[in-house]
Amino acid sequence: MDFPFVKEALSSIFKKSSCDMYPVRPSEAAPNYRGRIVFHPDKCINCNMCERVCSGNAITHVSEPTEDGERITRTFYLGSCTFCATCMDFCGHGAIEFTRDYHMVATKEEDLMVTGVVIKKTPVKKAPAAKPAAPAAPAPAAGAVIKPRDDGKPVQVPSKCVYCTLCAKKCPAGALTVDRAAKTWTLNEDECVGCGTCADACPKKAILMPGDEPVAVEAPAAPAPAPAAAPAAKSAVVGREDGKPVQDPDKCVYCTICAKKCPAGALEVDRAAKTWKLDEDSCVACGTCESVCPKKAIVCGVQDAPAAPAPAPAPAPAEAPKAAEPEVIEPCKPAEPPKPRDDGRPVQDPAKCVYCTICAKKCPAGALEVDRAAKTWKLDEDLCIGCGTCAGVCPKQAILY
Amino acid sequence: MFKKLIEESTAKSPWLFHINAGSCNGCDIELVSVLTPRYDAERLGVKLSGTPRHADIVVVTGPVTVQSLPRVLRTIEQVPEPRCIVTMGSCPQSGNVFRGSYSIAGPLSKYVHVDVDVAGCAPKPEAVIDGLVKAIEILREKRRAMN
Amino acid sequence: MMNVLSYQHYPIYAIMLLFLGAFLIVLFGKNRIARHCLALLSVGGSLALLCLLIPRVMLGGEIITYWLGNRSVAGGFAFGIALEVDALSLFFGLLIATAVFVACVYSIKYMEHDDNIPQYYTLFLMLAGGVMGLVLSGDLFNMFIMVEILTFAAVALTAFRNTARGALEAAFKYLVVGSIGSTCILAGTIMLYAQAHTLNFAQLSSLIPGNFNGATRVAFALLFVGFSTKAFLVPFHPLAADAHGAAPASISVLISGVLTKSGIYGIIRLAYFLFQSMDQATIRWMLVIVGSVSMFVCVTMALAQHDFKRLLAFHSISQIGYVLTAVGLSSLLGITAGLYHAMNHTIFKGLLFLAAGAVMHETGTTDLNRLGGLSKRMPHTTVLFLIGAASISGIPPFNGFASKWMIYQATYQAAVDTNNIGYLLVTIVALVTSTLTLASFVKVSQSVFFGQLPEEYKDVKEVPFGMRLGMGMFAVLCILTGLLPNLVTKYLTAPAAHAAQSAARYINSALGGSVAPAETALPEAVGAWNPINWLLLLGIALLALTFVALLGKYDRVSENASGEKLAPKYDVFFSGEKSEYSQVGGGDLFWGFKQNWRHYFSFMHDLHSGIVNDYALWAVVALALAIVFLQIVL
Amino acid sequence: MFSLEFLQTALLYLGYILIFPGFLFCFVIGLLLCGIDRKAVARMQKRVGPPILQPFYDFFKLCGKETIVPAAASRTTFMMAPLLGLSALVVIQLFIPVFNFRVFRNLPEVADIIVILYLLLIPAVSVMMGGAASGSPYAGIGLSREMVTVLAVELPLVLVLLSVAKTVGNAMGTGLVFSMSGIADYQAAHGSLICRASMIPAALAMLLIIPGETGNHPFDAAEAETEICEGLLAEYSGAPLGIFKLSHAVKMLTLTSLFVALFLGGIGSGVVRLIAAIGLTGGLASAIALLLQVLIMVLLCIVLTLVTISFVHAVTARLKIEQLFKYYWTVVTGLALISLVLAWFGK
Repeated sequence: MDFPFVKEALSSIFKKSSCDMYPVRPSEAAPNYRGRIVFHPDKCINCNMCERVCSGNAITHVSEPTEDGERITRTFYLGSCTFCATCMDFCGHGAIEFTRDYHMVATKEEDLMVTGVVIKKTPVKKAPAAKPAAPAAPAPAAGAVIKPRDDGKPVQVPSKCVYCTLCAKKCPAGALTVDRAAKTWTLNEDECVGCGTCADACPKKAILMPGDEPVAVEAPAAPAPAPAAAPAAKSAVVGREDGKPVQDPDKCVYCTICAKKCPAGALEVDRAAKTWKLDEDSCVACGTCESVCPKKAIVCGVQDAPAAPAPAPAPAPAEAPKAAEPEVIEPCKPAEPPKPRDDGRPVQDPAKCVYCTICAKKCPAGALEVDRAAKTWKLDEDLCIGCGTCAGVCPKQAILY
Repeated sequence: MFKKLIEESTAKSPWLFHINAGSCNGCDIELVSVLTPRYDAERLGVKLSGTPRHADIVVVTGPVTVQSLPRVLRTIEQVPEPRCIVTMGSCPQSGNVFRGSYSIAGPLSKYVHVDVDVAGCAPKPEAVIDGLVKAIEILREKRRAMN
Repeated sequence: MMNVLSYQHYPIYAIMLLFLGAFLIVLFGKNRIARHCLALLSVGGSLALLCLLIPRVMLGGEIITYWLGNRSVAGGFAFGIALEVDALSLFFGLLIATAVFVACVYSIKYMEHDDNIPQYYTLFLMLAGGVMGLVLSGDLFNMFIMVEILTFAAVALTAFRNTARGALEAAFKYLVVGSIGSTCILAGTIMLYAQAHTLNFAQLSSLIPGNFNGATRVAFALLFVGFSTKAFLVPFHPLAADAHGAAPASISVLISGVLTKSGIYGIIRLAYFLFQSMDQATIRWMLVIVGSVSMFVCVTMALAQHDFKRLLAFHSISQIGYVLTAVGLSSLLGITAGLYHAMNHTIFKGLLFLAAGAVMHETGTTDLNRLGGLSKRMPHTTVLFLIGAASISGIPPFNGFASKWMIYQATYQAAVDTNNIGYLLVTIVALVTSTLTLASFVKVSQSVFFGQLPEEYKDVKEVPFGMRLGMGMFAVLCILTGLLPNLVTKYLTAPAAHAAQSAARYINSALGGSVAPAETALPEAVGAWNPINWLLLLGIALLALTFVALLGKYDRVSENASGEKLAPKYDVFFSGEKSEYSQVGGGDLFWGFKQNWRHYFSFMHDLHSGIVNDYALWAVVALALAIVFLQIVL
Repeated sequence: MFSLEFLQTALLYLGYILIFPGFLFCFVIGLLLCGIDRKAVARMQKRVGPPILQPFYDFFKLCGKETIVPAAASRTTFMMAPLLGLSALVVIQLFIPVFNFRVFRNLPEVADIIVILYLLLIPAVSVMMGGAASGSPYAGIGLSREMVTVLAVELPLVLVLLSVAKTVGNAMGTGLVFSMSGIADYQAAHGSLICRASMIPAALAMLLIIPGETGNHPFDAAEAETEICEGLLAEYSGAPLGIFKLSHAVKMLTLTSLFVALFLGGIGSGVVRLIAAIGLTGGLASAIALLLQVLIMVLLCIVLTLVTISFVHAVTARLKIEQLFKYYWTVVTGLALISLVLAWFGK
């Protein structure tokens, strides 16, 4: 028999115990420990990004209108927090802070709530004045100067704008509508929260926020190169038959955003080495890379050159940016949007679906079968557990759930 | 005097019973580490018991899955009075990242009165000790109320 | 001429009452009341008559010699048929009468639902009369006759419930091996008669010792094997298991408590009187070894059983092993202890068999794997069983402990006195066997009375009062004989032990010599055991503790009030699951022990084939061994 | 009958039962031993450990808890079993002499070592019956293991006791001595038994028996709390559980003091001689002697607890039940057997 601990046990009697004596002697958490959340309402711009990225739904807000604006109470429920700090990472203004305080013991649920009140003032006087200014903006007199507004809302500089729609995509409040074809840039004054995300996102610095330098309007001909530039840019690369992306090395700045957003992880971009690689096997040809690329350096699918003028006569509906997809163009199908089923199982919207197969790949029950070539989308009713994963992963929101 | 003695003793000898209601095991590991030499909760009289009948404090970890719910409730019911229920980690308090899943029945407070919540994912052993100290206070109050 | 009511007639009356009852029941047994009255009258009368003899025989040391037809000794030769009652005979007689009486009380309710009840009582009384005749007889051939009567009555009773599985098979096995035993006794008797030309026991005892020749040695071997068969000693133990398993419980009481005693009685008479060979170390060793082997082998066999009654049957032989071991020591303390244990065995094993019968009566099975949790439905039976279990396991202060304690003292004393380390081994085996017995009965309590109640026995009821009365009698005796070992030793066992050691008085009493006054010295044990004082201490301690426990109102006992709908709080903890039926018990409870002894157990399992040919072969081999052994050593 | 003398004796014995070797003494010293054990184990594991008085807190706490009687349990057995077990232990404590102090000095002795051997079964049987009566399947498994543990420990314990009886008997010339008083008297006159070479293996075996008999680590397969939910005690709560815990603590005291009485009995007379040497006489001297003897015995019990229970606990892991059985029936029995053979042939 072997007793390996005899010496250990005997010598331990005469040694100091290795106990931290915690409640008696206070103990500090390690550096970078993520403990109790501190919320700085003064820094918060109420963009709700934190709420959207929170995996545990721990962040909520309640807004109540006041006389001069809104009173937004933002609550962090520590009892639902995973302390992953994603919200902190996403908060552009450092309004969320993780401290090293780990004493999160409560007898009531309220003790675990971290709240802060953000008061957003509606610019009462200037708002009516700004309204007429907005429609005026698209047609400024030559030589006029476009100045940033003083109510904190963005202003477009048409001479710089390429109508890439990125600002509209990034806008957390959905206050921007940009039509690439019609070259319109519309701001919904009521929705806009004045967060400045659009200005940050704009690759052309075509949006002015308070504090920015005013920009002189160039010659009226300035917008003209834009349509010309677009076909020229498109001609640089030719889209592939199979719908997978192709890089335009001239435009690409190797920002890696396409690689980050690729749901299939099929892209590998090295900023330093200036390389852009596509893993053909992983790619599901969903077109996400194309849509996220701030430089429009990616082309997915065959570009339908004659299609470009097609939407021009009338302002396109909301799906206009997707007009590049060949499927949408087929007008023979009546636009009958499918309705979600009430048994909790998913329904495909053939109008939106690109048959990228990602839903089938992610389905935990293996209930979906998608054939890219045949353009079929089949659901096995028996296998389906109604979890909604397919709807969540669909890059085109083509599944109703 | 006897009452006082029992009350004091109740505060000095809390025995734990640990229920894993679908936990990812993170909290379970932290709970066990509370008994290791470094934290040594036995200083407070804490002992891990094998059956709810011996327990004073019930520690629940995990988001209370649909499968585990009746078991958790039955086990808590079998703990003799005075007893104290501690939820450990975010899961039993809200469901955490599993909230809204078809297989989660939590949070626990929907079904029983929870005395102490220890937040964290997983909480630090020190936080667990804090929670136990709090639970001991509550236990003492409950014992006093029984007199 | 003697008065008809004089005490000298009592022994023959005691025997005749039983036989008379047997025949009268055949005539009048159709009527239920008449049947029961007759049965109780005959066994009660027999018991009363023997009790009346206690003052004279036990205390006065008198030996009653009764010549049938008044044909007594003529010319130094005993021609007539004699009954000779010394303290030893009376001791066994009392034992038998008591057991038969209680079994009879129990039978009234127990056998209610059987067919052919008059026949049952007839056989029952025949069996009782046979054993009674055997122990009171002073004539070797009469002993054989009685052996035949009791063997055939026992065989018939074993097969009484012939619809039960295995009853006929058990009876057949018993018939075959029992006949071998009876034949051995007959052959031994004949050989002795050929040598000594007499059948009177006293006369044989005066002629044979010292005149050994080949024939007498063979006779010794034959008689020893014959009586061993009656006592079911190893290697005849498998029979007992089968017989007990099949027979009604009241008959098991008789087979275990009475019939085996007749075997022990026969062996004592054989070794102490007929051959007076106990001064030889080898003969002592023979008895001790056979006893110890029976003791140990049967207790391990019992551990492997999963049938309540078979388990009890093996324990029965194990306890008989104790008796034989103690008797084989040939010291006063040893014989006293052995007889004391024989008495206790009758009492507690009777109680246990009756409890098994009660379980059988209510549930219809004795399979440990199927029973459980009966204590909630049969609380009285449970308490009575626990008393019996504590007694047989030797838990103080019950009677099993008192006699076992004396046996340990006796064996250890023998080891020291003879300076033979072998006796020490016997002490150790005895102590370990006792613990194994405890283990076995813990198993039974868990498997039958505690644990969880199976669904099918939810509606079981307590047994009728008549059956509880029978068990209660035994239980009271268990406690009394456990608490008063000094009185029991003084009035019952010590006189019997002295009688066993004084063959000369026995011979002289029959053949008309001068009878020396009986010895009255009590055996001296080295240790100390004072159950009354101990119980007093325990009682005070228990009372004090209960008082302290109830002192504060802190003892908040909460129970399930409604009882019908099970609140989860009062459910058994089942790791959080809804508690369901999961009885831990049955045959393989102590696998931690069995695991280490697995080779032994598998060997035993292979050995006990259940084929009667094998058992008959064992009997022949045992006989051959005994003959060879005795030829060499005697 | 109710003379003054009788009353005096009765009161004296009540005092014995309730105070000195009885309840109060058992309660205090037993729980103290338990507390010291827990503290020592903690220290050996480099922990701080609970306060020494922790078992007292545990006991009083349990007294104040609700006692739940499961619906499947047999109530009377369930509630009476702990009381019976503890009472039996207290009574055993009366039979174990504290050096020269003996409860039954002037009265016929009530029990000898064989009786003590059997009385030690009663607590085990009571906890088994209590557990069985609770109707829990965990208790069923616990019962199986507890019984096998008892079986395992019984054989070496028998051998140890027999070898002591034989050694003392040889020396006294009476062949054998079973009486506890006899053994104590012999040691008071001739020095402790452990000084004899033949008794050393037996003493060692006894040391190994102590943790097995008390059911302490690593021989606690019957109560494995992580494995079978405390086994026999699975359904016990409140005061009955407290009494079982107390019984466990008292059992430590009983076995360690039994060891002291069997093997170290000679120390008591040394104390008496020491006091005589100082020159004290009379009632005061005997009082001081008694006090000192009790103190020394308690100290020895503590040391024995540390060595046999705490140390063994700290350095071993729990044995499986069949390993436990094998260990006791080979190693420990072997040691005891050596002693018995030496005692037999040693003269």
